[in-house]
Amino acid sequence: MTSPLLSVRDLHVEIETNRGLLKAIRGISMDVNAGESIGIVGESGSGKSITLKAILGLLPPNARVTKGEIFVEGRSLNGMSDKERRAILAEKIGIVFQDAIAALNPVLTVGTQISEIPHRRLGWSKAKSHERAIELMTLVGIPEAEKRLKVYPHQLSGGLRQRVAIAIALSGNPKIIFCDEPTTALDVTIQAQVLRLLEDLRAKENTGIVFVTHDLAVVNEICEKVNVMYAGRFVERGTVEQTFQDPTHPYAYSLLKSAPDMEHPVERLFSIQGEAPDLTKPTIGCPFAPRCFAASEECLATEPELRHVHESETACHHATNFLSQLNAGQA
Amino acid sequence: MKAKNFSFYFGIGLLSFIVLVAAFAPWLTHYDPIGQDLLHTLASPNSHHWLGTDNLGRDVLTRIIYGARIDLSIGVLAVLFPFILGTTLGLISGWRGGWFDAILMRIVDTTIAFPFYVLAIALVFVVGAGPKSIIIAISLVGWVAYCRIIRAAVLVAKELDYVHAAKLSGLPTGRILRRHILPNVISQAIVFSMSDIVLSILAIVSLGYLGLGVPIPTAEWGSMIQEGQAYILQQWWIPTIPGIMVVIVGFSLSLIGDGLVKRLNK
Amino acid sequence: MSDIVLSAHELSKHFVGRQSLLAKVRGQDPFTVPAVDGVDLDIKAGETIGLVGESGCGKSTLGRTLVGLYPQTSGELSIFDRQIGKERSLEERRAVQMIFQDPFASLNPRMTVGNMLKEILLFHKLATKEDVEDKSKELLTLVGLPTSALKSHPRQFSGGQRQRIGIARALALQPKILIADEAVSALDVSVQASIVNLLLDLKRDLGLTMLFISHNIAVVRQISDRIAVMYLGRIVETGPTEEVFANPQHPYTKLLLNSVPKMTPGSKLGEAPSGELPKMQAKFVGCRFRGRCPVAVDACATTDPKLLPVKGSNNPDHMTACLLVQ
Amino acid sequence: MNFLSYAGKRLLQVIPALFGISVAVFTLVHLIPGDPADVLLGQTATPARTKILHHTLGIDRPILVQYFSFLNHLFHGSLGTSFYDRLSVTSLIAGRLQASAFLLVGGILLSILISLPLAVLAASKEGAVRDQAVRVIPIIGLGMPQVWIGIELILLLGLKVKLFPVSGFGETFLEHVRSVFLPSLSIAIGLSPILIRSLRASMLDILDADFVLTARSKGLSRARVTISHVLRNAIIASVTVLGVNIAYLIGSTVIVERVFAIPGTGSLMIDAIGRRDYPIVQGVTLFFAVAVVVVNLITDLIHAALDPRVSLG
Repeated sequence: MTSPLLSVRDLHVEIETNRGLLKAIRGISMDVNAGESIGIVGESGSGKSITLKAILGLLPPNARVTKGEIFVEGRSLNGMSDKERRAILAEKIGIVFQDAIAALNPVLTVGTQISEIPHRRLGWSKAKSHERAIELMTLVGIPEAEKRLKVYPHQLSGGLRQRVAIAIALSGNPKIIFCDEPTTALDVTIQAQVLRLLEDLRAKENTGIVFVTHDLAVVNEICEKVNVMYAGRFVERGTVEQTFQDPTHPYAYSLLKSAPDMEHPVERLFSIQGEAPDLTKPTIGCPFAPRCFAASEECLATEPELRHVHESETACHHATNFLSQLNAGQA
Repeated sequence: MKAKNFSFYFGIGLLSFIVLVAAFAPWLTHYDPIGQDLLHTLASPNSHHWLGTDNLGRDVLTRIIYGARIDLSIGVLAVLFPFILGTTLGLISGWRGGWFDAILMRIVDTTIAFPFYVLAIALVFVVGAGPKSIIIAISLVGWVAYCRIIRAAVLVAKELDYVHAAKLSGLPTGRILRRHILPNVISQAIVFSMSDIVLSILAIVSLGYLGLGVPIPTAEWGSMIQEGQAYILQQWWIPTIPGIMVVIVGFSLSLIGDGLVKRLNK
Repeated sequence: MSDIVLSAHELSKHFVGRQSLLAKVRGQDPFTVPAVDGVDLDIKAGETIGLVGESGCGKSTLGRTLVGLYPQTSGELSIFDRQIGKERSLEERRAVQMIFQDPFASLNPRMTVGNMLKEILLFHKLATKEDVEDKSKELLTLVGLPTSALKSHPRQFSGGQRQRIGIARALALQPKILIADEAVSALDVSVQASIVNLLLDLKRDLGLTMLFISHNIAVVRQISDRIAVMYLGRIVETGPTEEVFANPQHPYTKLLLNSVPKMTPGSKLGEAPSGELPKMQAKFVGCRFRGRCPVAVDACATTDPKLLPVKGSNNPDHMTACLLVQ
Repeated sequence: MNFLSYAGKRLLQVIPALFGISVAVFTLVHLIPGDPADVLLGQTATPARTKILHHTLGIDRPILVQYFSFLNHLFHGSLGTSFYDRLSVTSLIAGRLQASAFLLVGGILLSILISLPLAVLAASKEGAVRDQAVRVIPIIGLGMPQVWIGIELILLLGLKVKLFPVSGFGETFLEHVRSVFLPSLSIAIGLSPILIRSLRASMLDILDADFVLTARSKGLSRARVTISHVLRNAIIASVTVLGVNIAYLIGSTVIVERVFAIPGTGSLMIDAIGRRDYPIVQGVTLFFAVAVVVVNLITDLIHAALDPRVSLG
């Protein structure tokens, strides 16, 4: 089994805030292979988008990776110089942010920004880079690409800007694209177009996708695997079919039941009481315990580690198939 | 955060110390600020005169203390009127818009076009020197800054949903302005007023230097710098110390201003 | 008294672009944006209508015109068949209240929750000095907040709690109809669910009439009895929720509904819709959806379809603005 | 072509401001208590002579007529004649322009040289020691009177160390530059606290922006990210900040010209004030205001040229 394209081992990230030291990520491990589509789902404050930035070394000045190791095709990045590390990561991984108008340089034309990697990093000539830019713009479905090279980001619609951002992410022909809530700011019909684009890229170019979002329906339609994140950790990991059909972690289960489903409206939505824990304070036991319907003494004492339950991995002392139990009238 | 509070209270402490010293001047120094002693002119600091004497034998320390009275009082007074006028006009023009706002903005644009000192000098020249006319001159120019800050803040605030909610609950405009808009915009004017006091003192000092300030021989930091300039080589401290006093006052007011930003926008 | 709480007939709200002095002098008519362009809507007592549409379709402008934040450009608005003009009496103001989207901008940061409620209760004489405290506590309990919240400032509450305070404020005036403008869009899934449940409880307990505006179609289906789909300033389809979701008639409604990602396991992306979100133009000729409509015919280019009952549908309420289906 | 139309449009918008300035300056001088004739004639004033002088000075005509003749003169480039040496105010100002221009340019250059690097240094790592250190400068610097800075510079760099001349303007270009250095430095020290504070804020916005993250994610070197992404946005921000503070900068030249005895337009005005020579005061005040409006217009146009978001339509 060749080593995975990207693997992250026990990643820890801390952020200095005026409320104290925030333990944003408390041990994340995951593997990503080319062509795979993995979803990272969680609510605000779960640390999902910090994870992407931490892996790529794009953390803000007040945040630091305090523990953990990243391997690219089996080679560890620890101990490498910052320059070397950036080069390797940039070759393999592209990134798309939520708000394209902020993620594109307002004073540079779209063409310049798309051809920047080919021209600046791969050393192609200006003409060849522009050639590549047009190719990429057509690939991501921007009509009349030729004419739009000289356009500035603020002159494009939300949907087109996001396509430009994807073109940029693709310009270094990476194996994987990190997407940090790329369609959250878009309208439903435009979101569908961008999701379809990402799906086609995976099919045609075998470009893997790591998709961070709070929208469970989007993960359901575009991802094969899903990691449900809570308070800086993965609490449940597995295939989308398995996790959506039969979640084994109380939080994953509650989340799935509180999200309204367009096709099956229910009498009453399940709502989780209380709020996410304040990660500037140390967590004792399972962070979800105070809000969990299945919590017990043990949960308050020790924080459960991820372990195999049926086909997925879950971090819960009482992990079981809540849904099937419910249907069987036991839970 | 400890550090943030410390600097705020340090600023308040420093300023109140200076204000107290100025207020209790007669008890602190028995010298007369304008009493000349031609026998001991330009004396260097000694046990009698801790900061020496100037070219007319007057005690420098005493003049610094009495100077604080003039500069601080004018500085604060010169900020009061613009604060009130500017805030009111800014509030109305930000809320009402229309012709009132258009006219006011033309006036503001014209006033801003004049460099502050040039307009202040011209106004003092027109109204005549002395503390009263300085306050008038600075006020005639100073209100513009407050008007722009408050107007900009009101334009933002009136689009916020809690103002919409107030409108929807049928509250009269006066009450909405008083209880919903003003409390949320006034903080920016208060913070600015801290640095505005410093700017006013700087204006007084500059006007004093140009001979348009507080008439001689009253003890005032600006005229002390101007008179002291001639003796800069030997008695360098005579023009330097009044300047340092202004810097200290400026320093304390900036600390208070920064501290207020944290408190008011919490 | 008819059971129609709020009704709009041919309602329009056009925004007039700022015009330079020069253009005014030359007599050019300013660039107008017909955000809401002739809308008919009747909301019956106790009913919740979901208003859906993409950004720029005018749903929020319609909501703000109904509530009275924007004066209408043309058309009639009436509450219980009494027409209301541009200036509304206190009585009329109280009748229509709004809940807002951004929990952090909808509460006055400088006022405690208690003072906020007391101010409007006393102003509208819905409470006296003596019982205003109790009335305020009642409102908080009604929306599921501890009565201790009276003394705190908005910054001490989470997003979900602030929305509850916003709902309490709206209910304080005992409105006939509540307009929720993207009231849960800024909240996390779990908190969103609790607010949706609260609104459903209020509907059941108080017989609350509500217009629920949102771009989130799954939430709208969860909460509404009837749906109205808006596109470029017009309602293109309306009808009972189950009916419209079961068999959408207007091409845009179909496009919208199958663009929404589904939760059911195994469901994969449908065919991607084509075309960009169109920009609002001053005037439209023919049907406004023609540009993106997969089934447009020549007639669509000339006639501007009205909202009419769907041909052959058993439910007279199910109406759509498309030639092919009327 | 459309940049020119944008410039044209902006020029048109400046006219109301200039008109407002002319009204303000005109009313300013006419508010002066007392009668200029008394000042001019002094003891020799007699009703008859005063009447004649009023007529020659034209101040016996109704106020509106005086204003339009003032405007009329203005269009013909004349700002009236000085009471004392009967020279046209315009020529007097023109004679002093060179010194003021040197001072202004020197002040701007040194302000940027001091403020920009410090602002970038502070913004590079928010909250770090170097950020705290740089932020102390405005807290202390805001309180420094322009006059005092000038005098201390004379003491430290002029007399004690004799590096630079402490007064006058010199003859040759080189002498001009040397003699203008200390005054420009004192303007720069006076202005830098304000510039540092706003430049630092703009730098922080740029460095925190997502597009810098996108650039870094492209695997570009730090230098490349700075040059092709941060720099241009930073320049646009600096031009805006400078534009806003231009009026303050031009104002401070008046004081500095006095402290360093530089024959500029500012000291022309101060001397005129001493002699209560109204036309000069009026003329110089008008000149300064117009200068501010023009410089603001220039910074606006530079900003429009650099920033594609400014619609040139």
